[in-house]
Amino acid sequence: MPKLRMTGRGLWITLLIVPPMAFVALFIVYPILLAFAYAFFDWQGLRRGDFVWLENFHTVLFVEPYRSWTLNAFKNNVIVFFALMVLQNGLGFLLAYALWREMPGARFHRIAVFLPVVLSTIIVAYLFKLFYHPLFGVINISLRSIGMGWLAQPWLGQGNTALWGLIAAQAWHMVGFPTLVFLAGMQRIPGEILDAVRMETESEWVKITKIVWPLVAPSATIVFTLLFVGAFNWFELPYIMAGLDGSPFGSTDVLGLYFYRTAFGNVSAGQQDFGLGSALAVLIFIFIAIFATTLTIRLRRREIQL
Amino acid sequence: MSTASATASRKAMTYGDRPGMLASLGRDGLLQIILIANTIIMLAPIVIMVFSAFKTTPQIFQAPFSIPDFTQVGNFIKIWNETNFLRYLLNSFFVTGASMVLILTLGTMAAYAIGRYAFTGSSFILMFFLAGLTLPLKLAIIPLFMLMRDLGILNNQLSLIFVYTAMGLPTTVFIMTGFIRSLPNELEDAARMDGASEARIMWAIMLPLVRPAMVIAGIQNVVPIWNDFFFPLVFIQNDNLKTLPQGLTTFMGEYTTDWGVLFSGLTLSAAPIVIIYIVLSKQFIAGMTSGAVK
Amino acid sequence: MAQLSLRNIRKSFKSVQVLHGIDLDINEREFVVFVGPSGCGKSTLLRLIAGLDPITEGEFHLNGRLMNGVAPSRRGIAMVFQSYALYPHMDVYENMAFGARLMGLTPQEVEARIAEAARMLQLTPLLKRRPRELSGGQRQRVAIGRALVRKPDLFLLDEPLSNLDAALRSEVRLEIARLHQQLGATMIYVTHDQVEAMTLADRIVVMNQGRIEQVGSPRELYERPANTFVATFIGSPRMTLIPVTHAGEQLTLEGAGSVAPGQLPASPDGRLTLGVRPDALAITRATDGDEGFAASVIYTEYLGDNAYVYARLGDGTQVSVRTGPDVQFAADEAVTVSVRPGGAHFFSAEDGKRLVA
Amino acid sequence: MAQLSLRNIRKSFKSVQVLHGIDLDINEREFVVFVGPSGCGKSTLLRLIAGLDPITEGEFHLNGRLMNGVAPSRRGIAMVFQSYALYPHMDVYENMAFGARLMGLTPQEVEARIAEAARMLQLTPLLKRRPRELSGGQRQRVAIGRALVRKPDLFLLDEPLSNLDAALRSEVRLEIARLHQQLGATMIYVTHDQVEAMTLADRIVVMNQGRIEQVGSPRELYERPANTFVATFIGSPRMTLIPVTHAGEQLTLEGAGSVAPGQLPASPDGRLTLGVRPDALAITRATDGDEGFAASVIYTEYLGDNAYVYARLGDGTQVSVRTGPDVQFAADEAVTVSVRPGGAHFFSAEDGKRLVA
Amino acid sequence: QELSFWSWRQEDRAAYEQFIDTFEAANPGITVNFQTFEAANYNTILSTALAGGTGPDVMMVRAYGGLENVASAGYLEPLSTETIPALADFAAPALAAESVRSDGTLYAVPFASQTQLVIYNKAIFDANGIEEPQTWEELKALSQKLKDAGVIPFANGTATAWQNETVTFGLGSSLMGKDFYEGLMSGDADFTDERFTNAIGEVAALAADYFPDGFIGLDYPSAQQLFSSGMAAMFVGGSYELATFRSQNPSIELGMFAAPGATAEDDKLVGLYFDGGYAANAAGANKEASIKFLNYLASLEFGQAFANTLNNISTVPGVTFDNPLLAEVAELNQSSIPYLMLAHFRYGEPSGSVLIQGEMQKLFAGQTTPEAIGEALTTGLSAWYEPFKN
Ligand SMILES: Nc1ncnc2c1ncn2[C@@H]1O[C@H](COP(=O)(O)OP(=O)(O)OP(=O)(O)O)[C@@H](O)[C@H]1O
Ligand SMILES: Nc1ncnc2c1ncn2[C@@H]1O[C@H](COP(=O)(O)OP(=O)(O)OP(=O)(O)O)[C@@H](O)[C@H]1O
Ligand SMILES: [Mg+2]
Ligand SMILES: [Mg+2]
Repeated sequence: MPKLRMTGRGLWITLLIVPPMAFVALFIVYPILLAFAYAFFDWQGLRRGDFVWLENFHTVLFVEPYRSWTLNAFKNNVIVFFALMVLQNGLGFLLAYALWREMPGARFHRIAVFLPVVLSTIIVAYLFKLFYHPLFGVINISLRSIGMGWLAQPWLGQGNTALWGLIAAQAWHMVGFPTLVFLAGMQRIPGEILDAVRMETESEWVKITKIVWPLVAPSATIVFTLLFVGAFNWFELPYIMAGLDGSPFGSTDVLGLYFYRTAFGNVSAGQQDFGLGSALAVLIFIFIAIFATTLTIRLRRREIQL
Repeated sequence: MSTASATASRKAMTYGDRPGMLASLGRDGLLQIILIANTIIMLAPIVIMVFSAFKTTPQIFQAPFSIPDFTQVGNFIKIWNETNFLRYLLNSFFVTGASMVLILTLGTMAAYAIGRYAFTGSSFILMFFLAGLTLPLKLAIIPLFMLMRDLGILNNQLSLIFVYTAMGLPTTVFIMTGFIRSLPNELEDAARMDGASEARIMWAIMLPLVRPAMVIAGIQNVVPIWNDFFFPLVFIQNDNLKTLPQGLTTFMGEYTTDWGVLFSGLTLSAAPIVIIYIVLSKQFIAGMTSGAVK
Repeated sequence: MAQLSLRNIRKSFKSVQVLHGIDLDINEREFVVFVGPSGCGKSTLLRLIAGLDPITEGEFHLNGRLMNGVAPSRRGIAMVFQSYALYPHMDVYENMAFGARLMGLTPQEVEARIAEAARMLQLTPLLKRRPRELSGGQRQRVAIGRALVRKPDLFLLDEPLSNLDAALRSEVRLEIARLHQQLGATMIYVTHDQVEAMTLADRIVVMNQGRIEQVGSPRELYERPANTFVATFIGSPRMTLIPVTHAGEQLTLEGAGSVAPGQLPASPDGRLTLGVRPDALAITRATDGDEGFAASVIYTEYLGDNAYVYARLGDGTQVSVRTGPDVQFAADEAVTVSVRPGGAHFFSAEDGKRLVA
Repeated sequence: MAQLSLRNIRKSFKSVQVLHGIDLDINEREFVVFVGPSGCGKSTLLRLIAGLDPITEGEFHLNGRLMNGVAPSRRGIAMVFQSYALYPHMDVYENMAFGARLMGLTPQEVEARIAEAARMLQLTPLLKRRPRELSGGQRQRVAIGRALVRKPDLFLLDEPLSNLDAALRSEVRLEIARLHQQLGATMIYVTHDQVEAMTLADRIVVMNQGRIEQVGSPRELYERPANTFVATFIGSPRMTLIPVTHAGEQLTLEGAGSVAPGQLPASPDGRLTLGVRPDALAITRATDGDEGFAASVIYTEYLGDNAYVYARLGDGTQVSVRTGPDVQFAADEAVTVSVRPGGAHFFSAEDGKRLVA
Repeated sequence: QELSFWSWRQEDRAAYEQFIDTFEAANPGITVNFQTFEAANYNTILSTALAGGTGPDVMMVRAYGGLENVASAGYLEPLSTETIPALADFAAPALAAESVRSDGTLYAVPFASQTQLVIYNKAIFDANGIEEPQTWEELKALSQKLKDAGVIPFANGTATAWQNETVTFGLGSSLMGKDFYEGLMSGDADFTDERFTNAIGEVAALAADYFPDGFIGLDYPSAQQLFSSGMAAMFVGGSYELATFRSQNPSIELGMFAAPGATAEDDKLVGLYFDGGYAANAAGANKEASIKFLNYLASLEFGQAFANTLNNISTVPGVTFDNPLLAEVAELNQSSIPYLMLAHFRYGEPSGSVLIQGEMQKLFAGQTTPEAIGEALTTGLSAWYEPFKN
């Protein structure tokens, strides 16, 4: 490979690449590396103690109660990821498909589907909290009014419904994004290919699964990767809706909350421990980085086959 | 170029436009129902939020769906009187705007270099940005804080702009690299024959063509930046420099139990971006979906 | 094996009418080519036949069954698209198998049909490749193969060769002709290219602005074009049209002399349009008193086996004349252009309709 | 107004060598056409000349100045791309103005040049349209216009017509020829299409696999092809090559009889390749004792002004024979194919080089 | 000199501005810049600023374990009666709450105590002819009566985690009894003790019957709303709620009682704790002025103003409570045990608060038993609480 010449093309590429890299290096990588270093020290509250090698990692992974907290949060993240995959991306795909057909009113629907995306998480969180309100919530009121009061639940208070409540809110909030990305992908499919399929089948199902879906692979890459990273970094919505503790009893706890709570403490926990918090963050990062990279590479390969 | 998109959308239109067969009606009907249901689900919460902003808290609890008396603007007046709303709004515009300009500029620069030129280390650089996508920056708040202190931009909106820019770059580079890669080489060659410098090729020829990608990347970033209140909370203490979500969360902290005020605060903080979205929705969605341009 | 009848077919997109009443019958095993200038409605008509777009008005029967409203996949029709429209994510085998499987064939049958099609089209070694790994001609063959395995009664081909380079084009053209003979299926073929139309068609349908101008065998169209549109559209270089006045046996062109091409049709006001193809013209260096039109040479196109001389008549009309390959004229040289006996076509000066002598 | 000299130009992409030493001189005002099969390196060579890719080895002089390493925009060259490469976000005017402005012309001058080019190419009414609102032929003209306004010494055109339909193609071809005459600039034109090559070129460069096979005027190439590659590449339908043995005056084809086409070249082992173009063959219904090769008709292609009969010789070689439009042979009919005097080309059976009688 | 002063009490901003004006008037040359932060993020912000060396001169800090985080890293200025003489008269538990356990160093001037008890709506009690209950049975009976009358007996919800702790100890302290507390402290008892498990069992049973439908999904602000709007009769909460309810519904008439024990003879105990304190930055540039300001914050003048304006129980000795409600709280405080988890079990992970909150949520949802909770608390705390380690 030729060396990067500092003239002409080389200079120009350098000029393009250096400022953005500098930003990321200075404001993300450098502080994060410092913070990661915390993971190797023992902390007494805010005071940094001795260098303890991997002890913090050992603690969060293998010592109770941290071990079960870590597992619980991770398990919840996995649930969130797969649930959103179906609810957010799956629904997004379906909606994109419906919008793509340009039926009457499509323009209006298109604006509507994307509207929640521009709302802030705070708004969404508060709204859905109100919806899930056991007494005055829209959901329970509606259920009661159609005579299905026995279905009314304290949605956010039960271990088996709280996380799903949050997931639903998240899916509502963000479904517009995959929808439009998929829609953009679908509109790139050449009309003749669609005609070709129609010559061979009427089945909508075949068209979607065998043709449309494979052909929107580039959109899927963007959507999947961002969802993966987003799901494992999930913080804001559960934080506002369920609090830092992952209430009730950890059933909405996710890695983002857990690491934040561990590092910075919360009102009830009292203790804050940067060492453990950073160890968790490092582990989360490594996990996401490895999987996101693998995922992206695999998805990109799928694209390239087109 | 965009004839492709025109054809595609024309085909898409004729695609559904088949004669009155029962089956086809049923299927399109189903899709139409899904769309309408979805739209209701999408809009209802927003409508309820706006309605609630005009109600008192007991009214909200007793009749969450009812149409309020829109002249009852007490909640808004309270917010208006007790906060620096306009100032927060301007600050938010400034911070978000400046960050977006930087993100799109720098992000496009990096994506352009990675996507358009083959050079040693380009895939490493892409990985570098991808890694940035996955880092939990909240953890680094203390080093970041010290960094800002050393740069002398604590209590200065630059600190926010810089952090947001750095946070937005990875996604932007990720989304745009693929798009930029798919642009035809011949255009670049043509411009080169025309005597355009590399910079001008990028600026005058290639960038106008990646606008859809910029829209997608922009959306992906503008919303979290507009709504963020974590970093301002840490970096900004001067009330005159606060952003809207920060200012309002501080304010709403005092009204946790007054849902009416809360909702009017939420409505107010959502209003600017929602209005901008609706006004620009045509370009916005067109920009997004004309990703069809090949 | 398919017999089509189109009755007064009209098609509108929104308020724009694109087809203005098409009547056409196509027989079994016939190879019919639609030609016409861009935008005249060829593809639209083909898509109506395929069922991809709904017919606005009129009736389309296939083998006696009314087809309006029948789904494309149920018409027993296969279509080859201009851009081939291969599924980019499937290999050649899968591309061909896709439609066959959807017909409900057993896997063995699918396999057998693909093997047969692949052999016929020499695709066997390529079965595992993806479309992007194929050359244009190979893609074209895959597109045909995909249609073949469905064993349709009727093949529709929309400018299937227009994306190929010239060398490939004539090769694939031969292949299509051979295929038609082997399969004996009815084929409808859309093209811009007269060579394709002439060499492939049993009958050619010439369309213009949503109407059929003439239907006939290549020879009919070439030798007896129904009007000036068909006359100039078929044949390359195109027929020269010369507005002449008509006195006795003589046809006179203002300022360029006159010719007497034999028996003339009646024309009420003495005006007619004379049409002559390049091979029906002769060109000689101008000498005084020649019978023929005076012209000056523009330039000569050498094509190896013959050459075309382009010349301008006195009134500015440009004529093209076929000559032997060794004929050489200088630019601006004065020449005389004469019409070979039997080579003249006559059209009404008003509506361009053919006049019979 | 540009004079080019290429000396032993080689080009490699990574480890693959694509051009293997090209030597070529092009004179001022010349219209040179590069032809050759797909992938032979035509575009690559054009891009080296344009400066879009660096030359791996060898020297390229333009008007006596060494050009290796000079930026494309400083070579005084304009290029028209196969896909036109119009800037989709600019209107026609802007597309043309872009390069002109970059040359540092004053706004008035830019305006004047565009006005002139638009007039010449009949683009004046289209100046405010965007590329996607133009038809293929119009886009083509804009691409040329964009090159024109820069008033280059040298025009490079890479398959400029390959995206056009047949009707437009011949029209635009004429326009390009006219333009070359008007401008007097040197032009290098890449194409697959022999008709374009034959009709446009002052000289044709036939390339194959990164090497030049022959350089010469259309007539030279057609009449005296240097080898079998050039012989079959130029002319359509292609020249038939028949492997024959040689005894005295007679050329014999195993199992198909023999012909005596006149004076024969020396061939050491009595084997040579006989090449005959369709127009140099005559075909007659077979009667015993005919001089000529026995063949059976495959089929006949009617083209209006003449027809081509395709027939198979005894050894399976397929020949094409030009006949008048009215000749009709049934498929499988036995015929005799004979060579017209002076119509035979001879090539070495070993290396395919032309043998002179 | 300009002092910066940080607080998480956003709702008290106006009052503090007033106190500061008083201070500034008395101390010309010193200005105090009061800043408030969202309570939930206060920890993060304060830690970050202190670690970054740009912390405020004076700040509100949490008590107990929360204090230790900050103090043990050396960010806070140690205080003593020499620098702040008024501290000498403060109650010992108040000072202990603001000291580091290991060496007893005091770091902050305590500002308020909070009491966990039952607040009720007098009008509703009167309308239904109900008196403050003397026994647990009476409490259940009156709840039933309210329920029959169509009033929600208790407004509380437990979806917000920390409310579980409040409910548990606000209702259960008397059931647990002082003996249990002392046994726990001396190491003779742990949470598997029947006195504890029975108490939480009773609390859960009461909640199941008399808290709102779906209370496990009801968050804190909604619960407050239920009570202040008069839809519910009682609210288990802290004395800090009094001000809130009054501001939400100025016409509401409040009463309060300590939740009763099993029999009328049992002590009626409230849970008492100290909220937090005012501390000075050890690295502050204006330490002298900060100390001056702390002295003001420890003064009777401030304490009185604090009690009067903010309706909170100031820890400054000698403060009198004009507000009858506050006076009543002060009265009830005479018979109290410390708010257990906060005062003693927030010094390590997992903290007692986190455990009890999660476990009580499970209990309310019917997913665990009181005995299992006792077990879970004891083993959970044994991770760091020495007396349980065996
Ligand atoms: N979906 C549509 N909506 C509106 N107009 C249409 C549509 N499809 C085709 N047209 C118009 O109908 C006319 C005929 O189009 P068609 O595609 O059939 O032409 P064509 O003969 O196939 O031309 P070409 O040779 O360029 O393919 C054109 O004027 C075209 O603009
Ligand atoms: N950037 C490149 N990297 C590697 N190989 C290349 C590159 N560009 C061209 N080639 C190879 O060089 C050879 C010549 O390509 P070139 O494009 O010059 O062919 P061409 O004669 O223009 O063909 P066509 O008629 O199909 O345009 C081909 O084999 C091609 O695969
Ligand atoms: Mg068409
Ligand atoms: Mg090429």
